Amino acid sequence: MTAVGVRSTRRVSWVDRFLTTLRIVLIALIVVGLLAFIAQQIDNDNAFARRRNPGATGLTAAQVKGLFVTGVAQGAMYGLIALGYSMVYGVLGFINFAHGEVFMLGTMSGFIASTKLSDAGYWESNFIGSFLLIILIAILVSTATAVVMERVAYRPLRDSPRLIPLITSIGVSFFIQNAVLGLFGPNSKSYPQLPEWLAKNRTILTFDIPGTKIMVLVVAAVSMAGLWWVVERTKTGKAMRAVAEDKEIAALMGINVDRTIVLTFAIGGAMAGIGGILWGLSFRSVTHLTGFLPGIKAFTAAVVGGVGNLGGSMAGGVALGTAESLGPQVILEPLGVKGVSQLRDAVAFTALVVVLLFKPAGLFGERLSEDDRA
Amino acid sequence: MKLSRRLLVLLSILLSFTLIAAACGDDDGGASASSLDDSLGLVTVGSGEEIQIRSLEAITGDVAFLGIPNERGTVLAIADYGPIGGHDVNMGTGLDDLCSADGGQAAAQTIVSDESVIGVIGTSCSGAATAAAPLIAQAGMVMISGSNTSPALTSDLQGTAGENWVAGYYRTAHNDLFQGEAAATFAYDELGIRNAAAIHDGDPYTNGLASAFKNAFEAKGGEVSGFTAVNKGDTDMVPVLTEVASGSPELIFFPIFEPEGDFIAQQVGGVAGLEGVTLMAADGLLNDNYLGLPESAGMYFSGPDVRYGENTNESTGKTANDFLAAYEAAYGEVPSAPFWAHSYDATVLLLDAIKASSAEDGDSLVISRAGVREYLNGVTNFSGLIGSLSCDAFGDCGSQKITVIQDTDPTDVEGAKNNVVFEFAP
Amino acid sequence: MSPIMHIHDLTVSFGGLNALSDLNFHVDEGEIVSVIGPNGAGKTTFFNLITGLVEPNSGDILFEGESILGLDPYQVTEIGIARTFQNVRLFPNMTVLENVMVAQHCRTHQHAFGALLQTKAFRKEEREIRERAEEVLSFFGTRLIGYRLDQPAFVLSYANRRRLEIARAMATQPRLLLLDEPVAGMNPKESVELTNLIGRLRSEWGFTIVMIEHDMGVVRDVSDRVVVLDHGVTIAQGSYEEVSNDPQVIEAYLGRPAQDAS
Amino acid sequence: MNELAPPRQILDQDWRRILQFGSLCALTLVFIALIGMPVQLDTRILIRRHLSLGYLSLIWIPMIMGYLVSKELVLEGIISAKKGPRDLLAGALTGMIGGAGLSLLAVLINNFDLRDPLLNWSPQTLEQLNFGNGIGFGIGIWLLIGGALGIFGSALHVLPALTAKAVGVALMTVALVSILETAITDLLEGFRLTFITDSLYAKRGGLSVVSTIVLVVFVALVTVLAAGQGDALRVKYDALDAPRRKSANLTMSFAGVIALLLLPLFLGKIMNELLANVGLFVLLALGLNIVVGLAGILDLGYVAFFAVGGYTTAVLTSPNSPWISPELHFGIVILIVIVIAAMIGLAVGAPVIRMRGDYLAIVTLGFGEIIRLLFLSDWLSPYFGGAQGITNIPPVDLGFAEVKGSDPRSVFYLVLFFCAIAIYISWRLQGSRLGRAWMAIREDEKVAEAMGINTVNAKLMAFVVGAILASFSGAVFAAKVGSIFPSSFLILVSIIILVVVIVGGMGNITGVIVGAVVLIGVLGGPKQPGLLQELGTFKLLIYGALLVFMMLKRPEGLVPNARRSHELHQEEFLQDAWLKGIVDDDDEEVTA
Repeated sequence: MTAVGVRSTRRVSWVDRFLTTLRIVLIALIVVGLLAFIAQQIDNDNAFARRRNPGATGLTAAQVKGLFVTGVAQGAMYGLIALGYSMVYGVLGFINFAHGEVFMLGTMSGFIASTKLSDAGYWESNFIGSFLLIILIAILVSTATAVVMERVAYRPLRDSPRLIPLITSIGVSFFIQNAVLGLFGPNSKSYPQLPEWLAKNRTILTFDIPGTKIMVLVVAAVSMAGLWWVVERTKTGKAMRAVAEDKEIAALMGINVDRTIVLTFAIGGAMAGIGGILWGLSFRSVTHLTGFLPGIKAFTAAVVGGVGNLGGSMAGGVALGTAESLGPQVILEPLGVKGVSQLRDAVAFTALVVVLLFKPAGLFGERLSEDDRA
Repeated sequence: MKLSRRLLVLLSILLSFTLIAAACGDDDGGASASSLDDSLGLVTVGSGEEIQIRSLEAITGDVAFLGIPNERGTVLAIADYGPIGGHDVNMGTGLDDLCSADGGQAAAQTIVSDESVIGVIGTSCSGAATAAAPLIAQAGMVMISGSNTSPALTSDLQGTAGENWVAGYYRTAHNDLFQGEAAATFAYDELGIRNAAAIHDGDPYTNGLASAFKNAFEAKGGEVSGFTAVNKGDTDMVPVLTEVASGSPELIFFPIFEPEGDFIAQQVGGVAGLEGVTLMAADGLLNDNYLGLPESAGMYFSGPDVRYGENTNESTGKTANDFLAAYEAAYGEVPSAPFWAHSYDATVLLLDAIKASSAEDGDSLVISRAGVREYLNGVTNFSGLIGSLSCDAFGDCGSQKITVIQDTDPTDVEGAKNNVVFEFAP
Repeated sequence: MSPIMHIHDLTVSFGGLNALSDLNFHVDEGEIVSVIGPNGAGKTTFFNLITGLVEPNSGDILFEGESILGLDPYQVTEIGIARTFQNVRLFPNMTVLENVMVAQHCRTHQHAFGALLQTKAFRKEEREIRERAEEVLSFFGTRLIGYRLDQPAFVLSYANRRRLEIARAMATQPRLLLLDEPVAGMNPKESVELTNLIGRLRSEWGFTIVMIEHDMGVVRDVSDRVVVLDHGVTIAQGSYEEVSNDPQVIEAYLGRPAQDAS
Repeated sequence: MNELAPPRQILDQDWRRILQFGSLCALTLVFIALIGMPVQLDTRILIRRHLSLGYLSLIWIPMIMGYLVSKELVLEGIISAKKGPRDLLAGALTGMIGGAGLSLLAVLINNFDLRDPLLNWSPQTLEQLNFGNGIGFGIGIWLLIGGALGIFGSALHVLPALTAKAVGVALMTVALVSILETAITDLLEGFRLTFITDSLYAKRGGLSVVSTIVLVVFVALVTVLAAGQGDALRVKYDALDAPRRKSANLTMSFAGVIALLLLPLFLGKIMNELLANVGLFVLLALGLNIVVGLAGILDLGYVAFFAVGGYTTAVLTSPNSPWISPELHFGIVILIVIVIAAMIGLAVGAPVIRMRGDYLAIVTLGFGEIIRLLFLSDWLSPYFGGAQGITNIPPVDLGFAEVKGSDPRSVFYLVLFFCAIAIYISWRLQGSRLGRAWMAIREDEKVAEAMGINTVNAKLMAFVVGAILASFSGAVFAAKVGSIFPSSFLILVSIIILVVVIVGGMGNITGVIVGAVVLIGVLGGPKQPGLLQELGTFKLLIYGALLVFMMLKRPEGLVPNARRSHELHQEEFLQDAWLKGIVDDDDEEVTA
């Protein structure tokens, strides 16, 4: 149960004091970093900014915009993966650690399909058709993987203590990763070239955006809308929400809980598949490790946005993507940190800690049943 | 009976010749068993036994693309070299250095626990060598690496030993400082660049090379406006490129590997402030896949002179082209990194050293560990696949010749490899 | 007798619904008070408020004259309030003995170092914890001792789990004991027995007891005073007889007469 | 056991089941072939000229499937049929379907080229499948092998129990003796018993055919002759009263300790190195066991403390440390390491400790990465050396001896010392007030708090104790390797330690040790080769599969903690207990 009223006289322990200090320190760092950044933007030789970072050079507006756009696009892909985490967490109450591998298999199958299409010359002659085809294939592969995973590894564990399926999913993740390594080898595999009309930069609202990123944003938005429609407007969606709220009652209401859970995995898988293709086309490269870090980041995004909250997960993805893209250079560099790009993942995870320190239920609030919150 | 007397004379003459020849042969092979230097111990290879050497390369994981061709280079070199004093050379199962200090140490323990091992070819990674070399050296063995480049393992090229240098460690790969200087010289003198940036990926190798470049470039009077790193596994390079873009460099030197190197080349066009920047990478990206990448057009690559072509190893008589043919026949693919040639030469140097410092004793062969080191210390102008090799006092035996190539046409990978725009060999 | 606990104007709401509104309540030292009321009347919320699991919107809870609002649940236990749960919540995989031993956590002090060095003080305290646990358990006759001591709690029968829960609460050495439906699910014979035990908890152990109970027989037999809650409001209090004849109470339990409903 | 009905008719088969198991068998075989196990593991010879690890990776599947397909649940009160030819047929068919999978694969590889995406769609794989004898042979032989192995698997049900046991034990022994070749050779050399090694193993590795046969016969005979002895011993042990049992336990552990102390003296460098690595992981696993097994906190960033221990030691002892290099003695350093690890444990623990389990997992994972990235970063490289790490960490000078990497025996003793401390700490804390609090928190955190436990403090304490044990491991690791690089502290390490704890048995000291010995010793650690170092990257695949398998089939681990296994199998346990009459369903007074 959550506290409703004002905490009146809660006695503070040293842990509370430490956390308060931590909150203040983190906020202070962010504020000082931002101020220094603004100062150095206004005047490159600003005394305040110089003191923080003697080597400050500042960024041009175009560069800041570029960082923002790339962060949003990266974040949209995190968001697509995060949806799967969020949905499964909402329904079963555990982190499906292997969801990142579902995404990776989407990227990998897209790679195989696209190189075959490219070999056949179809990729160049009919890109739109090829694009739809590889998305379809990726969705199929990812969905199938997610469903099989649920059936084999998670269903038998549905009533176990909650850390058990989480640990299992770590095992599944390792297994899939290394099976792909064995099957396809360690080398990074390159997607074929994108057509020039798609890849070239376009200017929208003074933002100079690479075509691939526009594609990412558009496809992510469309998928998100589709998902929203399924969850909010269809019977399946209602069933999913009911199962998320209370499995037993949902079963009493005549909802087929098993089927609904499988569907949840399937839809999450499909989203990861779409994300996988977008990833593949944006970066034109895939290895067996492609899913690992994005998977963890996507779960981070889901937590940042509020687990179980689909809009929140997407927003959390975008927030995280932007934070890790802008954060190093807008906050860390003005503070005088060297080689900030190396600390990008550290910034992402710190962002997670910051969010949870201030809003334990994520930026937009969790939507979980009472049980899952325990 | 006349005839038989003649025969007898002939036979005795022949016999005396043989004896003389045998005596000379002994001298050729080094010394008689009793005159070998046994300060580090002697190894006796018994009748019918094999001479033991080992290969220690990163054959699994991220760096397998480097380690596997290295190991195969050693395998093929042993096959080409043939037996020494009637004893076959055995490499055992190729060991894995896991590209890490702990992996290198564990493998080194395995190696040194077999006292019949004379020397080790490897490691692939400098980090592994840091932990492995002391063990190997302490056991009196030698270690010759085809791809370690860290200055800490040998010297700063000014006569000061590196902090991890141990006697008994050699390498045929070039020293990072050397390549750093070559790249800096090319950028500063040939391209006229005054403001450069360097990006590494947190690997000791790329970090070391990028630092070497930075120091050399600054020593020449240039400015390194950005020195930063990506993480392995990163895909979105816009932030890191923006970071270096804020210093408006004319050239970016990124001696990293695939796939991060691909991402930098692909995404550099979309970053404001980097229009028209020159890209330069190093041997980590000097492979067919990367050279074939459309975005690598116009890029420069520093690295060992990979125009091995008709270079001939003087001891086996094989050329690099022979090697490549044999490699493809045996493994069905082309090598994924250029250091196989360094490994091949390293192996041959080791086998030459064994041959020179051993003596036959009946059916067995006695090898002097100290002699092996002594031989290696004295290697000068040895002609190998990678060019001419000479060992300095700290084990740097590489050809110390760095070339810079330009990839003008990604559809012609071989042409790119031969399009040398700069040679650096003091 | 002075009140050991005093509650003023306690209000708490969940999502706009008042679970309790302006509740006033007191318990005197050594009293046994029963809280009754239909399902959803806010009884368990009331316990949750006292034990710090839920924060009130307004009002105050004084225990021995001091406010205990804002204390963490463990601090509430520390100052001497212990509870049982309506849906028995034991530590199922710990043994019977351990369940009771662990409840003495806040009454004992030995830290890790004592355990590591096996100091005299540590061993003495361990012995005391064990003895005390056995003492508490033997309060329930032979049911929870002997071979049962080392059985995991989940093999116990339902009635024994209830007993163990009470034992666990007793082991925290409280002054005030909150029992949430202690006889629920027991057969008549067992409830009679437990009713006697509740009496003895006061007479022998000196606990003040607040009890939520549905079984009117038990309520009648042990309570000094009965408080009736309905929809978060106290609708009656007094002796069992007074309360059981109160028309408002009857209405709350039996529903309003039909004509009012329209 | 109830009466068995006579065997069923030979054709009275559950065809669906056969098809299911058969196709599962085929799929697994094809999968294994395609990830390249047979080819890559072919270099490791198990039985000279006849069996390599590569082929072993294939042939165990039909055997297991044959065993499983004819295994039926024996239920109380339901009459089961006696096993007979029918079951052999089922096994044979299952195996043959599996073999057919490989045959099909061979034909496909022969006729189509899918090498582009599939790395192992290669002539080498085909050659391996054909035994170098052309495609026709390959097709036929796998049907045969599959069928034969399937029959063999199902025959284990048909044979009399003792025979089946003897065969099973003999096979396991052969597998073990061949897989543990390095260890056994090394050990026997230490005891100057090289003549056994010489007769057992062929010259270039692997058992010889003769020795295999002798071994099988010998072991089978011993099993048959010794049958029942083990059980008798067990019964005898169970019959002991508490104090005698305690003294028996004490004697056994004492003997174990003495053996452990003497063993390294007889071992060579390879085995001592292996033991030292295993020891480092035992230490790590014991620490994580307190955090995960006792307090139930899933910490996925555990490697951070390993790194902290290592880096603290490196900075304080190495003359090459870029920042301060006081070159302190290891003994002093260890004290500082404890303080720093505890402080970092608290600092990392405090923000995460109130989060619920899975959030905590992801946040600790994040912390683990943050700490590694900080050690790696150029930013902090003036302090920690960045990518170049810190080298030249000196050996530990104990006055009478030096502990250094080149002498793994000394490292092993040092690790053993720390392991002993860790075991003592785990053991004592488990039975203390703090340990009970941890268990209560693991069981039900809210109730634990309501019972007067300051859960935040107790959980932080678990975090800190775990951190300190990991930092010990880190300190020894640094001194052992002599240099330290950020690449030794990947997320992978955390996860492998977790697998070790889980496979061994959460919450159980013996289990954790067994887990580390089996996994790290045989398969190898993240950067440490095990006895099967040929496995290479398949190691991680096996780790993953093992983790899933254990969670599904045996969540309590190899050496279960009685309690934990009850928790995980509560229902089954209660059913059993009910049958045995030990469950408490009396509502009556037990005694008057």
